[in-house]
Amino acid sequence: MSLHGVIAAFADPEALTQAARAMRDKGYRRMDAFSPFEVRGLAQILGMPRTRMPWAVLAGGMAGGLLVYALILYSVEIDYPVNVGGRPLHSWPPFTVIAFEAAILGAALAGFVAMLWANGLPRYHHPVFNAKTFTYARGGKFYLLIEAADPKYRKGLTKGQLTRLGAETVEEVEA
Amino acid sequence: MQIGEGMPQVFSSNANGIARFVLWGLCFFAIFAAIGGTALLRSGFITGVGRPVAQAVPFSHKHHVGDIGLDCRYCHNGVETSASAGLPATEVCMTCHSQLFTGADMLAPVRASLASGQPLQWQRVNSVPDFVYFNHSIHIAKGVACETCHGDVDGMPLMQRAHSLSMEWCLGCHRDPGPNLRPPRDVFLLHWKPPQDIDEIRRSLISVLDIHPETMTDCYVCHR
Amino acid sequence: MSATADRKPVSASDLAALRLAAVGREPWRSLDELADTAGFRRFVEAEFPAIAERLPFSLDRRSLLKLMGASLSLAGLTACSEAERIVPYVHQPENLIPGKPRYYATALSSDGYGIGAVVESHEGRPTKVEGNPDHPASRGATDAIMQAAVLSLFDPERSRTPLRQGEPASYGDFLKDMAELAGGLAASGGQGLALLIEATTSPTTKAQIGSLKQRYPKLRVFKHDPLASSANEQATTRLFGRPLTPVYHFDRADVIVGLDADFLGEGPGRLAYARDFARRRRVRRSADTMSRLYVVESTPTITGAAADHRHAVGPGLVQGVAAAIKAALEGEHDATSLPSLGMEHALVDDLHSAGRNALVVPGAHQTPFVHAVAFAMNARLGAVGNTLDFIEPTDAMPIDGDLPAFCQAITRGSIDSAVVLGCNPLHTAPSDIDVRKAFSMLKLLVHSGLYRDETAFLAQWHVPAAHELESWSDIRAYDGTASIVQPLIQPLFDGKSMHQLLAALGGEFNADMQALVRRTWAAVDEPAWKKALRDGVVPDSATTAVAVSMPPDIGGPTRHAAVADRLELRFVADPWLRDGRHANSSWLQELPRPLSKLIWGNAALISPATAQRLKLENGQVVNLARGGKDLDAPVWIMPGQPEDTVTLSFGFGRKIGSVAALSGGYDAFALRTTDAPWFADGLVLTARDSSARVVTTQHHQAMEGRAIVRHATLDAFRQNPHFVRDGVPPPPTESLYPDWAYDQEAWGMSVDLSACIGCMACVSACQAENNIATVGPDEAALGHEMHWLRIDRYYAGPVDDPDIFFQPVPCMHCEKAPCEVVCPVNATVHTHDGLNAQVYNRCIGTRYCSQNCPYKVRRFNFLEYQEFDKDSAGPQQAAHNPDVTVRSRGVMEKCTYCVQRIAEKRIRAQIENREIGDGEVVTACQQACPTQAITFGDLNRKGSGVAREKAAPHNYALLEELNTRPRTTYLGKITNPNSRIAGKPGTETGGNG
Amino acid sequence: MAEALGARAENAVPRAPVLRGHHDFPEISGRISAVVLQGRLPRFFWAAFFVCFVFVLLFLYSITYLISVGVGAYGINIPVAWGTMISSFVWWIGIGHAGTLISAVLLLLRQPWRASINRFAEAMTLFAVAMAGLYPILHLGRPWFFYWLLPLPNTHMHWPQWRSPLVWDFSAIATYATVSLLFWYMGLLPDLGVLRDRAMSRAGQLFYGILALGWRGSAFHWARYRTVYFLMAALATPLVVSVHSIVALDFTFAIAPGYYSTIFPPYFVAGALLSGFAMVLTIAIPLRWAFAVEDLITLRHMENAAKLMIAAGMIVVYGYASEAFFAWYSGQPYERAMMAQRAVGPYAPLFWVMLFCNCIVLQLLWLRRVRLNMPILFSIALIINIGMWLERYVIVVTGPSRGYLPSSWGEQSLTWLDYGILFGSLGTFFALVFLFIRILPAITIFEVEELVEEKGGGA
Repeated sequence: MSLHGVIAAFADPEALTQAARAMRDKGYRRMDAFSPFEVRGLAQILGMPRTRMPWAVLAGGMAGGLLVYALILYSVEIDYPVNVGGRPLHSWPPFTVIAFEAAILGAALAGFVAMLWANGLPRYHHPVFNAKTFTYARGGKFYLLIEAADPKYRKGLTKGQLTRLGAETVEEVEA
Repeated sequence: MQIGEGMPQVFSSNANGIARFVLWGLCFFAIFAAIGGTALLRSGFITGVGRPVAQAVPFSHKHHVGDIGLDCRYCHNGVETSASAGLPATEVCMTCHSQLFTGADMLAPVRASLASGQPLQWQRVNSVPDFVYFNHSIHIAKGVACETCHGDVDGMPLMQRAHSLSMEWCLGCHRDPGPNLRPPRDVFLLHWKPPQDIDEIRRSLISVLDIHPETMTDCYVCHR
Repeated sequence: MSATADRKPVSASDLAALRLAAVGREPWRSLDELADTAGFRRFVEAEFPAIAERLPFSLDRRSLLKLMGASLSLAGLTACSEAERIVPYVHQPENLIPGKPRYYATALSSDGYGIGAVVESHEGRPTKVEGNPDHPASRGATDAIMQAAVLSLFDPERSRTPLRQGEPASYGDFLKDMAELAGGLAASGGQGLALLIEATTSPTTKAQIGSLKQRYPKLRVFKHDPLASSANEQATTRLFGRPLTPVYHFDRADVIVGLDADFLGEGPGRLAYARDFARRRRVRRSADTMSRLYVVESTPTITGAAADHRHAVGPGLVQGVAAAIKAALEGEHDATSLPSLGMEHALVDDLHSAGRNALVVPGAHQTPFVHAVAFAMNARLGAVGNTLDFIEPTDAMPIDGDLPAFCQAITRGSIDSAVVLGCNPLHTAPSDIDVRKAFSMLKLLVHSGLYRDETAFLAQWHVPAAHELESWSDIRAYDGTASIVQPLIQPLFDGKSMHQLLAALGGEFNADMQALVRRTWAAVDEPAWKKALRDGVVPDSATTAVAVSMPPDIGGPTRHAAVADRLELRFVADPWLRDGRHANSSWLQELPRPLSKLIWGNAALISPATAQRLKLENGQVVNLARGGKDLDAPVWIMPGQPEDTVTLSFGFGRKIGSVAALSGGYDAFALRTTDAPWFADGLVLTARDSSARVVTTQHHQAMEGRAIVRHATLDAFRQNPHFVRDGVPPPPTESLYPDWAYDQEAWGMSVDLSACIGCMACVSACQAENNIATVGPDEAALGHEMHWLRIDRYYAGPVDDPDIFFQPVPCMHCEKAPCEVVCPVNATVHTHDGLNAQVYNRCIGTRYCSQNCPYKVRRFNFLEYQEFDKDSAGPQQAAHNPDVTVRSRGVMEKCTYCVQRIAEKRIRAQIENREIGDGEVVTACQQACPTQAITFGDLNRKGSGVAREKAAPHNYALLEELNTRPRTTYLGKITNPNSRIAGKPGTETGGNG
Repeated sequence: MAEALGARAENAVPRAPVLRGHHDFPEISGRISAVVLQGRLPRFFWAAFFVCFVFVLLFLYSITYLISVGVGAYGINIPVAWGTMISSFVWWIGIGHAGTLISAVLLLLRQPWRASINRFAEAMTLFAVAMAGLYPILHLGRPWFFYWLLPLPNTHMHWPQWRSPLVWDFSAIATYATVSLLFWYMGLLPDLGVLRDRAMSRAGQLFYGILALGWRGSAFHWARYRTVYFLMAALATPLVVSVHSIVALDFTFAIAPGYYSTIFPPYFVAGALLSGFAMVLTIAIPLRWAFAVEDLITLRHMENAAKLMIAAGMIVVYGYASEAFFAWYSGQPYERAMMAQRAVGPYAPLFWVMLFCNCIVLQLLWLRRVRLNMPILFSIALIINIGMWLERYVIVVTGPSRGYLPSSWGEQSLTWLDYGILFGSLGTFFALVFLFIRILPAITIFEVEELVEEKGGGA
């Protein structure tokens, strides 16, 4: 029965933010925080690099649009060129309409998938759920988790530091 | 601790693995289904290519064409003049079989047909939908050989489809007829060996026979 | 069609060549060759089990099935199905190649007169009737009724078996009875026996009756033709001492006056007359001349619509008007008592200046006096012998009287057994003679007809008659030219021809149809006989004109006292159903009437003013009473109808046959009396507060000021040949899109609105050629009718005396087709030769194309209007054209320029490695058109017919400002009114809606 | 006068807050999830659902009848080959737009009041788009071939005809449906986590747990989540505009009088918002009352929706005006005649009723007391829903019925099937809404909590 880390519950976002900042100043790196809604800036404090999600979305959009436009071009120019209403084979104005829709679709799908991928979801079983005090669903509680794998992690010491930072409860989390 | 009182560890530790497996599985299944479906449409299961069709009279093109060497037109006499190549009337069969194999059991239906006047019933092998108007005479006239579409019938004990006869397949030739052309005098030959200068010949055929591929993909060429 | 016939390209203008192309070279052999007996029958039987099951009697089933085509020829009837059966012949007939149609010349009967036809046959299955270019009454044209012949041939409701007292019996039994009868009669010399025949000009019938009369001296022969009029016979007998028939030459006439004469729409010569008339109305250059037509008529007709001056008067007033014109012509000015047109003098001057090139035409149903006046005027002008000839009547039969006489004879007891051939007196008799009572007094009544009609129900013996496409016969045209009627197939339901029955009556049983006819023409040797069969006419059989001298006294008008506050009554025959004999033909029921555009029923036509006065509106039911008889009819307000005149049409109100039962309308015979067969007065109209459904295909009659039918007078055209460009937005010259190159053929069509008389033959031909479904009255009322080609009819000017315009509207085949761009599945696209192709099997039915078609020429299969699975489609699918796909439910369709004909000619041309000749491709509408208003061909070919037409100065495209670049264009309508007569369109152009 | 009333109204009613009363987080998540988990539903909930279900059955019957008989069973004909299928299609698409606008555009504009209504607005969008997506298929003559609009690797060389607005439609609607679904599901993730943890049964835990994908509210997740959520909103905004513009192009692209009008795209979008917000109110007003959540879905929401309605509505009114003006100004006899016929022709009654609903009744929303009076607001919303359906129908039929050639002028008359499918789809729509309310949290828990947090526990 190995140890995943210790989790501390705080009363409100501000407390959590301060605790997180403090622990980071103490040199802890492998931390995570949990809240019923986004606590602005918390991720940065915990040392999250600037997210690359926008690039994924952009790439998805480009891919969608270009692929579909290419498909259209192939169909009307190469595979089955046919005189439709005396219009030119390459009638770009209508084609761009469809390409635009495809771009949006590609971007949205890419964004969604990238978000799950980067967040490692779905992850149905996670150690944090083992914490008795982790009642995320109840709302109103804000948690800070220090992983046992953190080099600076010392069982008693870390728990003490969290308590001093005003944690309502501090609990060890089994892996 | 009872359900609903926190304790959010709902799933066992192998749930993650299962989830991953299911997700990847779905992706691969989708891809496989797409590729498989595309292939299936063109396979013999759908097109019936290479599947001999049972007939009331097990007529063998292998025997009559391959061994004896009958000309296609002996039986399919409309092929040069009409849209339909035509099937031989019973009396055509009997021109020979009144002398040969007169007692053969497999020919009983033929004799019966002649006697009773009830026509023979064949299962159609090379059929196209009824909204497709195929004309044999023009193909013959423009140097498209029998074997180009019907294959090596002299090797078929029972008639079978040599090609899918799908629109895709038809258009393949209608867009670029060149590779399937031969001098019209040779269209009834089987296993025809192209001469050395075949490309030259085909180029000249296109102009001599006044073939305009750009007009051969018009809808009404086949659909009216 | 034999290959030899088509080695050389055929030109439509070259009639002889076209005949060769159409009729084929191989001489006619025998019936067996055509519908080859055993083998053919069996293989079709094997091919169409479903049809076999549908037929009640095995006997009929055989005879039907023998005629169905091979599976190949029926391709297109079904959707694709796996493992179809194919069935070869047992004995393949010589010179019959499965998949190649063949053409045979024959003649179809129109009120007893012959119109030459060439019938297309697929493996012995007649599918399409075309006109015979060599036949004087056809000249290559057909009318709607001829087109429908193939449909009635395969009508499953035709009488299928002889009936004795209404019970199925065999023809053998019938012959036994006849034998007994004949025995008895031979002794009594035909005492008490009478024949009642329908209108016919058959020399064979004449001969047979002759011989019968020798055999039975006391035999009496009567004729019943509900649509005939004795006026001409009376008039000519009075004037010339013997009955003569006038034959007109409109191609020679400069000025024509019609006295209630619908010579373009009625009568055995109408197709030829229309051709001649139109020839003088074709204007291409300012130098061209035109004939002028004055029409005085008592109900709107297509002749009136074609007139330069039209004047509507009550039918009873026509003879007064005629007298007035005659008086003016003869310079009597004391004719003040006579009604005035306000234009006699201009008219008369016109007549005088035309001299022997003038022509006055009396209406067949008008009084003998009108005929006499007309003939007298022609004689005075010297027209007789030029624009008008008299010939011996071609329908002369050795007859002893008409239906009333027949009935009197019965009631007097001098007739106890009668044979009724063809006609159906119980339905078509005037209401003042009780035919039922008379007939039920008969000991023996034998009836022969296509259907088990009213008379058949009363008869002791009913024998199914052979359809004219099934029988051998002969028939004379309006000018006396004889044609041999030859069968296209063996009788489907074992029907017997009139000749066979007459022969049986004469004790000659089981006579061969062909032999009976051949006997009449024994004088003709075998080669000539074969030639006559192939050509469809017997050479030099036309009756020659006789010289006549006009007596000074032509007698006076029959008294006509107009009764105040009473209405005049005018009868007409329905243009398609005639006296009701075609009532079971869905094609004809659903074919819009030329002027009223009514379908699936008739209505009582009244003028707008009368309607206003009597506060009547369309569809309102009124009760019409006269002489103790009355009927209820829905009212239809008809612009151009004379005041206080109600027009009723025959042909409806029959419920015999499931198709006829669908139709609405009334039976006008209920008001007809012997003394007033065609018009009468003293009609009492009382409005009912109910209304009935009247189905029409056109709801708006005005052009709304849009330049749709562009028209001008001849003078205006001479001043400005480009009048079609006046007062209309100029057509756009450039397009946003680069033009596509059409470097090979570029198919196009031109329609001459001056020539179009709105006779609807083209629409019917289109329906027959393209397997167009009929939808029935309920669907049609919803606006679901399917005709690919429609004829729009517009009124302009005063509503009581409007100008009437016809405009045939097929698909325009726009080069910048709006329909194509909006189709999401490429179901309608352009071909290299500029056709706007419609691919049925690709259509998913979004109907966007129709929404986006400015001409609304697209038609949609809202429901499954015809069974396209050949195993359940039933016998009528035999009338289908195997070269055209039968469309399923949910699919859009439209005019394709008869693409199957283009493809067929194209393939033949390519096999022969040549260009398609000009006029080689003939569309169905073009081929049927009596006035050759439609020209079709290759626009890229220098000097092609269509290119010449489109080069005319008054060529314009419909809605050209939309820049759809239509391939179908129109020649503006040019009329030739007399400038001295006011109230006619002057120089204004464009659609003066 | 109206101003005076408005002024007095100002004094009478203070500006309604976004949330009323004091809230804390457990209370909110508890109340919202209770509806789903304990099935704390008003008494007549299931009765209402049953009524809707009857209409679902009608829908199914109508569709079966249609497929077996053919589209001839509609009132359509030549010349008017389009009918209620198209007008209802446009109407449903329009309704969908409000949801996307609330969730996406207001999100971008940082409008806090959206929080408590965006969830069911998005759901409404989904169901409306689902209904809309059915119509073009039911409209086809051969519905079983609808997939021919897709570029599939077939053997009969079938490609979509990319120039056709119907193909644009197809792509637009498919995209719109997918994006809306993703956006909605993303919004649901955190709340699904809540439900998972509050679920009372194992089944509930598994159901919501599987859907929640193991969401645990990690700060890192929140950061990426928020970024993508905003980006999706940014994508959805041009999408929603493009979708209805393309629907409008179905008409604008055509050459028929009454269709060929370049004002359509913008005014269709405005019309979409109008009908969309009308439908939001039609659902929200009963909902907040039935579930006693007036303190979460407050008068403020209702009033803002009403304000947006009048804004969009006035654009629509302008659209009508300019359409008529340009018909006259173009000098085209066809356009002019069509316009005249619209006002006096056979379809004139519909036209005038439409104007009454969308132009006259709309003006009431200028009055604040009307905006704050729920019964009146509700009935106005209903009237405008009807008016907007009529608008689409009038556009669809009057053009073709008065085309270029008077010989082909004609009208269509509706059959039972037209009504059957229209009301059937309405019933299906509301049935889906009911199911949604029963199964998923109709109010976004985490955003409301965020709101509470920002407002420091509400007003």
